Amino acid sequence: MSELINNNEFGAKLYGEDIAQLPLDLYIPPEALEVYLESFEGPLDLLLYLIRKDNIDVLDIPMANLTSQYINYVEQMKTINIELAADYLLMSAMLIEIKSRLLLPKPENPEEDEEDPRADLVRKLIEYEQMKSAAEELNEMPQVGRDMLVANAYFETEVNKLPPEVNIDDLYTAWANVIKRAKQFEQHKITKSELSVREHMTSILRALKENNLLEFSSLFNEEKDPIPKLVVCFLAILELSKERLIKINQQEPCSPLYIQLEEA
Amino acid sequence: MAQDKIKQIIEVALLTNSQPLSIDDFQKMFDKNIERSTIRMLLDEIKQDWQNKALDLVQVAHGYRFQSKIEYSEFLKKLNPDRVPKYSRAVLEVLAIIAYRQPVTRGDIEKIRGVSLNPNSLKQLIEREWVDIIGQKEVPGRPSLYATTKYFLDDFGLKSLSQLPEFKDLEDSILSPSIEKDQSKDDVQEASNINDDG
Amino acid sequence: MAQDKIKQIIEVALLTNSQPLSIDDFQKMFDKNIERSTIRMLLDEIKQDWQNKALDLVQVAHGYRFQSKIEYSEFLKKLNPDRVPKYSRAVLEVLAIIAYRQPVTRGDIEKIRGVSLNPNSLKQLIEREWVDIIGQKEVPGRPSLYATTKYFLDDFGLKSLSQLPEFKDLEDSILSPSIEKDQSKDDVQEASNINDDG
Repeated sequence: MSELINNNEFGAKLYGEDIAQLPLDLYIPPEALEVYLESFEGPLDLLLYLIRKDNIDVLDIPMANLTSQYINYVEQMKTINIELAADYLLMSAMLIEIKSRLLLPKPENPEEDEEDPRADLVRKLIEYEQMKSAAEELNEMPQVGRDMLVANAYFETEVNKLPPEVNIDDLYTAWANVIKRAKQFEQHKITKSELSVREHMTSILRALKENNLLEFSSLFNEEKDPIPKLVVCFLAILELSKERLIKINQQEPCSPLYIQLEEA
Repeated sequence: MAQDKIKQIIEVALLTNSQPLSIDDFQKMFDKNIERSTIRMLLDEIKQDWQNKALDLVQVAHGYRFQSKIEYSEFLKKLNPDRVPKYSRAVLEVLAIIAYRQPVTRGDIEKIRGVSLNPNSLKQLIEREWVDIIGQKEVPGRPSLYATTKYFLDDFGLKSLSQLPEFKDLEDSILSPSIEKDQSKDDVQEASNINDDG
Repeated sequence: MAQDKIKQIIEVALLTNSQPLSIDDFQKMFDKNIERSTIRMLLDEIKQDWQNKALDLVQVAHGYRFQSKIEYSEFLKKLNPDRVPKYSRAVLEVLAIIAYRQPVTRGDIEKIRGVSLNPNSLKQLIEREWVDIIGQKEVPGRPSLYATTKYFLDDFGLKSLSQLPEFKDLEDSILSPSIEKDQSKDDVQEASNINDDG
């Protein structure tokens, strides 16, 4: 079963051990700390853990205590993984701000909860905690594909099943979706010219699959092919060799060039 | 047509279709010559007939379907061990936020989790067809709005979002037992109202 | 395990898989603790049990499967009168990636999509003869290289891959759908000249 199902109330594990079992002020070796922090989903998760570990009432957080514990963790983290630390640093700033505001003289009327600088943090913690437990509950719900399969007996017809129809627009849309999502990662520049090179790459590989060795010049038909096509074919050969898919050989200077598939 | 025959046709349709079938679908099979109430009654009978067998007839968002009882999952999994999807905590948290707070933007998700979002989490959910982009929020940058799909409901055996498990009482979760219950309820209410400033 | 239970597990596996299951598959489900002869006997029993029902247990080249009796097909067909099956979005995206980025390995596809690839997607495209393996990449693991076939071009009415809709106006269309179409023509012309590094 998944990690989430057997997880403890904090949802965090270190080397398969419950994190809650770590002694309070245990020195955590740096490599372990990274694993430790990676087992948290973020600063709110860590904060929740600290609150729960000390059995703190979230509506009455002792800010000084919590802030110093939290900052202590973040300090250690900074030395290991600054990227991971960014979100956590933001949280430290927020904790310090709350703490400093608490030190200011309190309003006359203690009934006014809105004035408590902790209120916003508490709301965030509560909301995150809700989502965290909702995620656990979702994971425990039976799911199609994991816990059950859907009846799917074969449907016999007299006619052969038609294969799915796809047209060029479907393909275009699918590609658009891929690009749209991939854009979040990196740019995939596909130009028309690259496509024709790729087409040639494929056809050269196909030809090599049939004949282990091809003469370089046999790939070019200078009489029939227009110059752009010859250029594209040449680029395809270069690209194939760059991607280490083919080898270009020559026995001796001025003898014919041969290309063959790269071998292990 | 004899009711027995109608019943058997409905049963075989359910057994051969992995997509859930609606009452409309069944009516189509009989050129609308069978009342919806008759179909419902026969579906109830089929459900009864299968009670002690290996499949359950269940109703989900898109209609009715047969599914294997959970007790068989350990065996069925072995047929296709690498087909069984498993999601990380991060992905499940994102799913929970989308399910309970939809429609949400990426920024909303990041705000609730307090940490920046790995785009891969969203991708996995979109890939599974559990989550979809349903539009853009008309704020600067026009961020995409994410929501759960009907397939999500189907796969979790739900008829509608209202069947999602309710949030646990805060008393069980974050508040220490010394706080009164009534107060915590108010806070839940309050908490869920405040989160929507983009 | 009681034989009744084994039989029920075999039955539920058959009911939930439209692909035929072999004796090997059944053995896998029970970690090879059940004799092939026992499985064969139970399959016979299941066949008997269903004799007067709507499904037949049949043996085909790759194993056993349940299929609806032919007399039901007139009704089943009405469920989707023009029962044109559809490829999932995942399959279409894999096809698009192979078309635009060929030759690619499975790893390349996964990298572009950011999620792991269900082997079934590739299988469907290979069975359709739109995609085939044209070699192995000489890196550790020697992954297969996939490319589109001539049938793919035929079925899509293309003379060559360069007739695929171009990425440039594709990107424009994502940004603003109102872009003019004529522009793409110029680009084709330009394209066959020189390749820039992607």
